[in-house]
Amino acid sequence: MTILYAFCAAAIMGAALYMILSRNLVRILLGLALLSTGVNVMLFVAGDFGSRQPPLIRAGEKALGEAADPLAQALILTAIVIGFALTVVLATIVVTGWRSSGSLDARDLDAAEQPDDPEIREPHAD
Amino acid sequence: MRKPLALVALLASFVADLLLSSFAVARVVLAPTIRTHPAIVAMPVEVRTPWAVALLACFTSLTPGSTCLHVSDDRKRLYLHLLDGRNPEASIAKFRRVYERHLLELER
Amino acid sequence: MIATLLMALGVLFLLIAAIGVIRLPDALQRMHSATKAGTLGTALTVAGAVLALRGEGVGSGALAVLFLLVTLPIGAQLLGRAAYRSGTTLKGIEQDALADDQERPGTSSVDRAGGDI
Amino acid sequence: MFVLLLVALLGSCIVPLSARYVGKGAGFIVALLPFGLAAAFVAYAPVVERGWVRGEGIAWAPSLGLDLTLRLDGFSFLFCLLITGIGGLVAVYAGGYLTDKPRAERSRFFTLILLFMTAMLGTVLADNMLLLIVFWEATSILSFLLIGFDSRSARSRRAAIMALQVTAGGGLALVAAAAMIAQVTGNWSLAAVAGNAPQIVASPYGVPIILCVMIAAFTKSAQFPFHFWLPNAMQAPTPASAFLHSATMVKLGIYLLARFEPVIAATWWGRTTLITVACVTMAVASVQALRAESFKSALAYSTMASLGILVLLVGLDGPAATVAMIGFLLAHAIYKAALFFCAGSVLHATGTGTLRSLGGLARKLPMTAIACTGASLSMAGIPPFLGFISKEFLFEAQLESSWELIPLAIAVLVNAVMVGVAGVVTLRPFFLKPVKPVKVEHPESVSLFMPPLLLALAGLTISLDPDWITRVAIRPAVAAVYGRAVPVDVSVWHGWTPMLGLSLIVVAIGAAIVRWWRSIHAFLRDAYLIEEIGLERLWETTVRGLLRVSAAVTGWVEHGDLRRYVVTTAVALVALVLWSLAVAGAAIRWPVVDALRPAEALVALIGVGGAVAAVRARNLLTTMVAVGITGFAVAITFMVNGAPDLAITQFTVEALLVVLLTALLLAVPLDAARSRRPRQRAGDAAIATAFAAVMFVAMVDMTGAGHPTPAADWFGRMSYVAGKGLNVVNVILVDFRGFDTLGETTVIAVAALLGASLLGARKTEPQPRRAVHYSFAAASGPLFWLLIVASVLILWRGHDQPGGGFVGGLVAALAFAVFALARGVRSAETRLRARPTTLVAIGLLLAVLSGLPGMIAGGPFLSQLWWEPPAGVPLPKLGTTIAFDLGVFLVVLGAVLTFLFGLRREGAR
Amino acid sequence: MLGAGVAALLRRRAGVAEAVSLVVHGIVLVGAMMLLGRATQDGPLALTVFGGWPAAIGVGFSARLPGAGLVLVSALIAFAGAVFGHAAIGPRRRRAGYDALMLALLAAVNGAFLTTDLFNLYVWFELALLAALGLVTLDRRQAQIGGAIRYAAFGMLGATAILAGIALIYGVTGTLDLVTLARVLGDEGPSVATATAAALLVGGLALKSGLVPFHVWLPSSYAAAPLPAAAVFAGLLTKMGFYALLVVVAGVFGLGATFLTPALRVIAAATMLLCALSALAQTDMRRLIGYHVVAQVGYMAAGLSMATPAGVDAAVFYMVHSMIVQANLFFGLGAIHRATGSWNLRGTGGMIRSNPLFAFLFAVPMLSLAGIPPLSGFWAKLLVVRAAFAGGAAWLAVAALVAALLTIVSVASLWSEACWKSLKGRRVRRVPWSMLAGMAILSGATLAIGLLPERVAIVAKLSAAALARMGS
Amino acid sequence: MTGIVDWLELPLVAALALAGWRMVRGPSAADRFVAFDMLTAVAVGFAALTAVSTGRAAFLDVALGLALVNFVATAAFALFLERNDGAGE
Ligand code: NA
Ligand code: NA
Repeated sequence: MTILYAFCAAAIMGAALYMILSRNLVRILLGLALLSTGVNVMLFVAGDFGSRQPPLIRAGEKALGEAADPLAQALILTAIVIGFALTVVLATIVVTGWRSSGSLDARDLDAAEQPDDPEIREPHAD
Repeated sequence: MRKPLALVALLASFVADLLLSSFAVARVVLAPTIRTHPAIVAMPVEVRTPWAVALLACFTSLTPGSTCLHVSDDRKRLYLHLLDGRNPEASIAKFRRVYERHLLELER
Repeated sequence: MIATLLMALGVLFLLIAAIGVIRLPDALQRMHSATKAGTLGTALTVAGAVLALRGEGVGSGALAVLFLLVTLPIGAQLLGRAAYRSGTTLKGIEQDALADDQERPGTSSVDRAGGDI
Repeated sequence: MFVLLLVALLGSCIVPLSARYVGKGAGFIVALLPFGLAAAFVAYAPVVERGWVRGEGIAWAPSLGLDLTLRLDGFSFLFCLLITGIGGLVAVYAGGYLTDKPRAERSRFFTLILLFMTAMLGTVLADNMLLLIVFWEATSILSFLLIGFDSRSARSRRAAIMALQVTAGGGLALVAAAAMIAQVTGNWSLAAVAGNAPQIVASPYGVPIILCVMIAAFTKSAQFPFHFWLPNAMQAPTPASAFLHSATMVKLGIYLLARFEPVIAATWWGRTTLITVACVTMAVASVQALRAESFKSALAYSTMASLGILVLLVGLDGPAATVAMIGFLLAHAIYKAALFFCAGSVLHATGTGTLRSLGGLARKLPMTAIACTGASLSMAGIPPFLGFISKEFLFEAQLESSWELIPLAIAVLVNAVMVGVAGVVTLRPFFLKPVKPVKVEHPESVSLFMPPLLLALAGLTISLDPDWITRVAIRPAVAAVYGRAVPVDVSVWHGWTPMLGLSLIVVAIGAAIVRWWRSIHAFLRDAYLIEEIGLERLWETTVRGLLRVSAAVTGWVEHGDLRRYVVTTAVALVALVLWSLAVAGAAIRWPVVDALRPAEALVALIGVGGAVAAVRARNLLTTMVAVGITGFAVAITFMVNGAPDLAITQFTVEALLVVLLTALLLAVPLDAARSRRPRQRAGDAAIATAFAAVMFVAMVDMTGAGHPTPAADWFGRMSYVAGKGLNVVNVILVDFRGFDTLGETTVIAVAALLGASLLGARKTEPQPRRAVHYSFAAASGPLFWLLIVASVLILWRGHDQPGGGFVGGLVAALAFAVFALARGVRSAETRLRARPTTLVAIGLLLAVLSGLPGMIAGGPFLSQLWWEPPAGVPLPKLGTTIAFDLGVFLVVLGAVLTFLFGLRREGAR
Repeated sequence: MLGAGVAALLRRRAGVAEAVSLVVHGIVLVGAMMLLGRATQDGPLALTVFGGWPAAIGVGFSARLPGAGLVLVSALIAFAGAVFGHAAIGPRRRRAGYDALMLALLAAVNGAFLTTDLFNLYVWFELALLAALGLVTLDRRQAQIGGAIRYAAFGMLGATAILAGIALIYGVTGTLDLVTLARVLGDEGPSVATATAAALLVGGLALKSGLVPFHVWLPSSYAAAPLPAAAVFAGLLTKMGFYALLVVVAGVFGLGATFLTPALRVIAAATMLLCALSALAQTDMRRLIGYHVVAQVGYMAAGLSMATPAGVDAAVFYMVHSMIVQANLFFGLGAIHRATGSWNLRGTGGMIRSNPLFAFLFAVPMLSLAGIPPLSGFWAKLLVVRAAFAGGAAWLAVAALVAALLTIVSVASLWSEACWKSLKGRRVRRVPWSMLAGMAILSGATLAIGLLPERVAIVAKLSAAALARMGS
Repeated sequence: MTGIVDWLELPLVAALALAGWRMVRGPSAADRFVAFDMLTAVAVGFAALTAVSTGRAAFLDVALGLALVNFVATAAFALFLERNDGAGE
């Protein structure tokens, strides 16, 4: 099972990378979401999952018996939530960009590349 | 005393319908060739309170071969999608008999 | 034993529902399969599990089933109208009482959200 | 000495302020500082005279190898006298020269000049090479600032930049040389260089060190091929030119070469290189000096030639060469500074510096004319001026050294040109008739004619009574450079020697040049080829080319195509991994193959299938759905492997992503036409495959290494005992690693802030709203409360059962999502009553504050406290973790709602 | 340590008022001074594990070097930024959450500098990414949105690489505590998993710190952010990445693990040369300095890539120098923009006549950037060059010096265009005092380091020793 | 018990695969969302089976959570299809 899961994590990350290499911003966004899923699986593989028991101490007992790796789970939980936050933020930025430029093409981010025109005075940083 | 009874009856017929509808779907699905006769029909509604209309819509959605697609804006008609629309009048009559009666009693 | 039976039945219904989702010809018909057989299958499986656990987790299980019973029909209605209005192809429809609905685009002109995508 | 430097430094900052308040006399006041320093240095004369070397060391930054070691020997002493003496005169002169300038500008000029003087003093006094570099670079920078002093003029700016490019490059060469020397000898002392010469030359760094020193010296002293900056540097105000670009700074290169002579001489090619470079420089400079149109540039080129002579003298072997070098250094500094002063006075008086249009100024500027004549006679080497003596030394050194005739011939010719230039610059402006009358706007003043006059006089007096200067300056300097005492006989009349003969030849040729200057000048000016092949143009072309290359490279690297950036990054990442794997050279460890559980395997493969489908989908909606399948499959995988918390979180996140991303998809076109060409897609697929393969191999090896879980085991043991919780994951999150969670919560809070700022500002116009499904609208109320209750339960039970603040917050957000979907965003907002961002702020504050009670109780931040009810009381145990989790709950809720409301509004536009 | 705790608490206040922000920055500054005092006196053992759990189990902050020193520097920069921002940041931006974002950014940076836990480090990187994104998009201009998309995409890519590396390391060792990791990983030779993890971490952190070829996304992001934020980006963000690189390479994997060295050297040389070259042709001042920011990271990487204590020492010194100088340079650009209304060199000029004090304050970081002695940049470059010679990589030293020459050329033309050239047809305005004060703080620091480099040099030496000790 | 449950998982996986297939194939958006609903049901079933095979009721909590959240996703899908949204009343 471990090797299979490792394969899955790698395959998901590879697929995600392929999507990120696209030029459509939404595809890139979805690719990044997929990538973070892949990494989460990788973290899961990194944890010890010899047991299918959840890391919940049974009522009346003091310590955890045989169970899955709780630390890896805690890390993944954090990573899931952070990945979610980033995905949503990126989605927001993509929408804002779409509203202001009307393009989803990654090549059109060029606006940021052009040096500003000295003749046009920008509004002051006030 | 009538209201609780109506409620129980309503739920009972609902559970029964759920079972029936599941078997009906299973039959259609597992048949060697899929043969369906879908139709969209309108069903007049007598219950007036908003929650009763909503419940009626829900129940019709869980019974065999029908799903409520739309409630008309004046809440006087339900539009149902029937998996077997060869005899729509019979289906509508059944809904009115099984559900709306109990709902009308609950409404009082 | 009863628990196992219930679970087996539930799983069977879920499988049938899934087969329906594959085999039935259009979205609205598939929905019938998913909501009805799916709800029943789920409820049976959860009930079996609660039994198998000797009542442990009955609260969660009952709540889950209740919630499914409440939400699945509503979900079906929402999806149904949405499917209809998004102009999905309806195979072999025999009667359409909603045909004068303004929201549904002609099935030939494919809406960018619906249609065959 | 250290004190003197400090005085100089402070004085440079303070004294020039006087120029803001004093008018004409400011120069005299400012000059007090250099003159005072000169007097102080003269006090050291007895020490130096006896050949003693005075060193002072103060530790500055020992870890860097930097200490304030100063060292005063004869050579340094000579430089100090020149720097302070001429510095004083420059100050006086500048006082008169800059009368027209605003006071602030004048004050700035004085500051720069005095700072420059300090830097010069530091350079020649420093023994520590780092210290020397500090001052050396300071002279470059100050020179840059002085050349560009008239910063409104584009020519000044260009000249300043060019000078800086060349000299700073040389400075870096010096840095490299010093670092290499320290590497070889472990020592930063300049004095130790001579002693370590064999060691340095023998080391692998030997050749680079010498080359770097030469580059540093040649750039500073304007030797071929780095000479071109010097003539342009004449854009500086004349006092600065006189001080920096003729009398002192440009001689630093000579200073450096002289200090390194033992090392250079230890190679077979060192001296040859010096002499070759010097000869080429002299030849180029002579031609250019005759071509020069303006007073100042003629002087500049003659300075270049003189520097060539000095380099030649360093290169020649034998004591006579050293004597000649010292003598020429002194003589040149004196007469050239005087000549620059005169050139400046002419420029100042007439506003023009072109030699051809000047004439007849002797009557209008009589004192200047006298000074110019004196200095020119010295430059031309006419007895009894000092220049004559130094020229005799030069020829003696030539004849005594072991070199062939070519350098001698060139030296004779160059000296002849110098005679010619001296004649021209004196006769033409002052004594010949002008082509058309020259108007004098500023008559000469005391501060303008006194400095050159004094210098001219000095040239005469030194040669007539050379005793003192020979004793205190020349002889010790020679001894310091040559390494042992050398008898020096400074006198005008040496008898009938071959040198005298050479001098006569030189004067004769020089006279001819003066006579036929006009035609020679015209001829050379026509030879435009000289300009064409000029290195100045080459340098500028190089710099321009560099700019073009830079623009091209930048355009090539920063093309603005996000895809290619990602390609670059991904390829680099994979390459980096492969490279380090190759270097590490470890073999893969295979894990023990465990049983394949078919159902779980299928689930996992469905996850992969979703990813593949996402790749293949052409429609954004399909892509999103496929990504969702992967998420779903992964959640189930988590669940069946004993991770209910992960599963529930992953499911919830997937559901929320659907809610939020459909809002995004509402706004954008769904059709994602292929954006890549087939070949690009193939390349991308290769990159992605390589990446996946690398990750797979690493993971296989990782699992092959086994799963030691020391920390996780500890958590399992301690969770209930110390953390009072049954759900180990939750205890880790809120307690053991609560700090992570706090950071994560802050991440979410910041995301909310960002979302509020991006989405909040735009107000949407009300749109006619179509009714949502009737039953949904009707059911939304009960559903809302159901979800709220569930979320609170999940929050509350989280410490012992799956759940917790995160999931709870997400579920609560879903409750509002139901409301927003069913009845519109506005009614959901109304129901919330508070702004989502307020929730975020309160939650964050709560989470942080929950860490405080433990701190007040004496533990570190985030120590959790528990209150357990007495036995038998049916109350739940309460801990600060609950406050913490509640904070997390509120932050998550607020953040998700911020995006939910904003994105759904945005999607609806 | 208590000071840091209080500071950490206050930092997170989502207060929007400038006054709050200023006070917090002041408190953090004082706290950071105390912290550095503790770090240098008590040795690197001052440790607080949050929650009171045993070390190596919970997540802690450790006042070890070089982190504690860098916290002081970052606090100084942030304080100067707050002072500078008095005039540069108007009420509209403050309402949009400028102060809260800056505080979050500072918290992230300091958290990264102090943490004892690898995963915690990752969390801080994500926080910094989001806060920076917030600052980039503060004005919602189209160019900013484009920059933000790029910034976010690359930030997430880098974070993913880092997280993947962390996963591998956790899988092999089962721990995340940096000191424990250093001990465990130092004992055994590199395996496929740890070598991959190291490369992924280095790649991800190189992306964060902008090393070639992972830098492509970076220079334009400086053009997008509001000015004091750009200064903080330049001063803190890339250095945060490099700090983590330092800890990972020199601390966790240890200088004995040389499998990364060849690649790092190539990366360092490419970064120095390519970015110094790229800066030459820029006319947008922010991009110009942006390229220099990246080039400077190349110098630090050059020091680190020597895999010697002297190299690490050089890298730490360079970091301290470069953080201050680059933040200050961006302040200077902001002041020039305020006075002339242009970000483009063609539209600037006349600063030396209209604002002589500014010209002086600006000259300090410029000269320091160019490595002119006796300013901090000279000592930093010298240490790198020396370490390169001593480490037997003379070619790297040559690359460093060539890049230094390119830097000098570029800085000279910047000075000439912005300060010397006269601005035709436009009046150059006065730079507000608060901007000058902000610059003065940092220029003073640069001068102090330049004239009294010994203190920083000792801190750098101790840092190298502390990193080397991590694994023993 | 566990053995039987393990066998029961297989048809469930088959159902999951079928639903996933429909989800990816479409052809219409509505089909995908129907499949998504199906997926939810299957996942709840999985949770129940896992609870049995591990003997831990905690997984029923997961089932509850799933039921709760997926309805909202379905609703969002439906509204997406109708292109009707909560902007302004
Ligand atoms: Na010699
Ligand atoms: Na000879």
